[in-house]
Amino acid sequence: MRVRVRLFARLRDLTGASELARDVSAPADVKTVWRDLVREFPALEPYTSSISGAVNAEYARMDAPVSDGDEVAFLPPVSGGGAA
Amino acid sequence: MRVRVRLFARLRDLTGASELARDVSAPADVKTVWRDLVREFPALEPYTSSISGAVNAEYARMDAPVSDGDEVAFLPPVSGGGAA
Amino acid sequence: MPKRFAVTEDKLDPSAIAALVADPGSGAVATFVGTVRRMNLGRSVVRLEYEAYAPLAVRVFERIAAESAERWPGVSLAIHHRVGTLVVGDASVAIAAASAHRADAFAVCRYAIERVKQIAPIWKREHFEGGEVWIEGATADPEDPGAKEVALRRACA
Amino acid sequence: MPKRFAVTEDKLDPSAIAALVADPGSGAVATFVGTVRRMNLGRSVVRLEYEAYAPLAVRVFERIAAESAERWPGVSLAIHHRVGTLVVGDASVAIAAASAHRADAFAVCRYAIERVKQIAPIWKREHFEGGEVWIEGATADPEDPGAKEVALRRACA
Repeated sequence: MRVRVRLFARLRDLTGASELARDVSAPADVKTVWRDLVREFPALEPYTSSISGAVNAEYARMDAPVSDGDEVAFLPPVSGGGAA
Repeated sequence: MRVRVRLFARLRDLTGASELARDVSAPADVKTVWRDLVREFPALEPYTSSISGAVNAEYARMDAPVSDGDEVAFLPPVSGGGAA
Repeated sequence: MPKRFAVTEDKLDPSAIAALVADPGSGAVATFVGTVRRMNLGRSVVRLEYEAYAPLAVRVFERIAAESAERWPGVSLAIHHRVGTLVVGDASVAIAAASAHRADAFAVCRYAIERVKQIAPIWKREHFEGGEVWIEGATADPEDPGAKEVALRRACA
Repeated sequence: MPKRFAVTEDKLDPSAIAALVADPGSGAVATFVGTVRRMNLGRSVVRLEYEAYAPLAVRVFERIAAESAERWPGVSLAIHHRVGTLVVGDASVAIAAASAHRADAFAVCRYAIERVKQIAPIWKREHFEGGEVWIEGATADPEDPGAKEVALRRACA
């Protein structure tokens, strides 16, 4: 099956892509997609313990199932809301 | 000596005056001015325990001295700042 | 340039008041606006008449800023209070506090509105459906440590 | 009529955001504006680039409103976050909370900014004199009870 991967902030910089289409073997969960990605981009490895995941623009646990056509997003630690 | 008395809110309604010029015998303090006023307007009496005083637009204790030409203000309990 | 502490008959402009305190060193601006509410203690409010002893009120606002600066150094504060006839939805008071950090901006803004209610020489007469009444809150005593304590507690200090 | 929860490239207008929440039943509106500060951790900030996962960010803002409504019923909330290039003094986030009573308006406003910082999928890249860096705060986990507890405590709840 095929998923759309979204990457933000430093994850985007490290991979050079904000969006990727990738094949993953079913059954897959968010963790599966991340592991495939780390294999492709080893520089992402240090983020394994600090990323959040989202499926179809909703937060999702790393063990949440992923289906064909899903948008799977990986979010580094957040820093919105102002300077102070 | 002569002082200018300022009255606000319900005190003004009860006396019908926002400003009065009154003679007080020296030496006088804020309390003296208030007592004279209560003698003239007995309806003010219930406020004796709840008013604040000011001399020349600065808060003053009831035993603060009053001099000729001073502006002596009496303030009922306050209610500024919005509804909530 | 309007003053940071004012009593005015004009409509309040919270953005303009916030602009009085914000500067390149501040990362946080907390603002409070008190407005005339339709219902008060079960009464249907038609309008409020606000009255102030204006020169003392402005000094009290300056005093509140000095008290805040002592507890929260570096926070800048503006307080504007409107007087005259206000209808439902009109702003009676607008307060802005700016700080490098949000905790201080919130604390000073909250402390200021509490102190305004405690010690500013301002009164409102409520005209409601069926009557009118002067609202009287607390006896104003700027030196009362108990009142100051209450304001600090409400500011979460 | 703008939406109560938004991510936008446009300049934020705190007054317009406050107007989204105020109604005749509210007597208190608390507003928070976060702005770009000149100095951060000793660095001289030139500009910030804000980036968001916008559809999720809007849902997170709605979630924060739902959390607030559970704890403080009847308070209405608006959250707007700007993205793109911001310079010193620009507002990055504006939050308004309206309530019948000021305590709830302050609490919800503070709770909301704390939660935005914890769980909104938004990032800033700081361009300072001499370099640039992605700022990374906490791992976003909306279900983390510890983070929620911190936000409630900071809201003085």
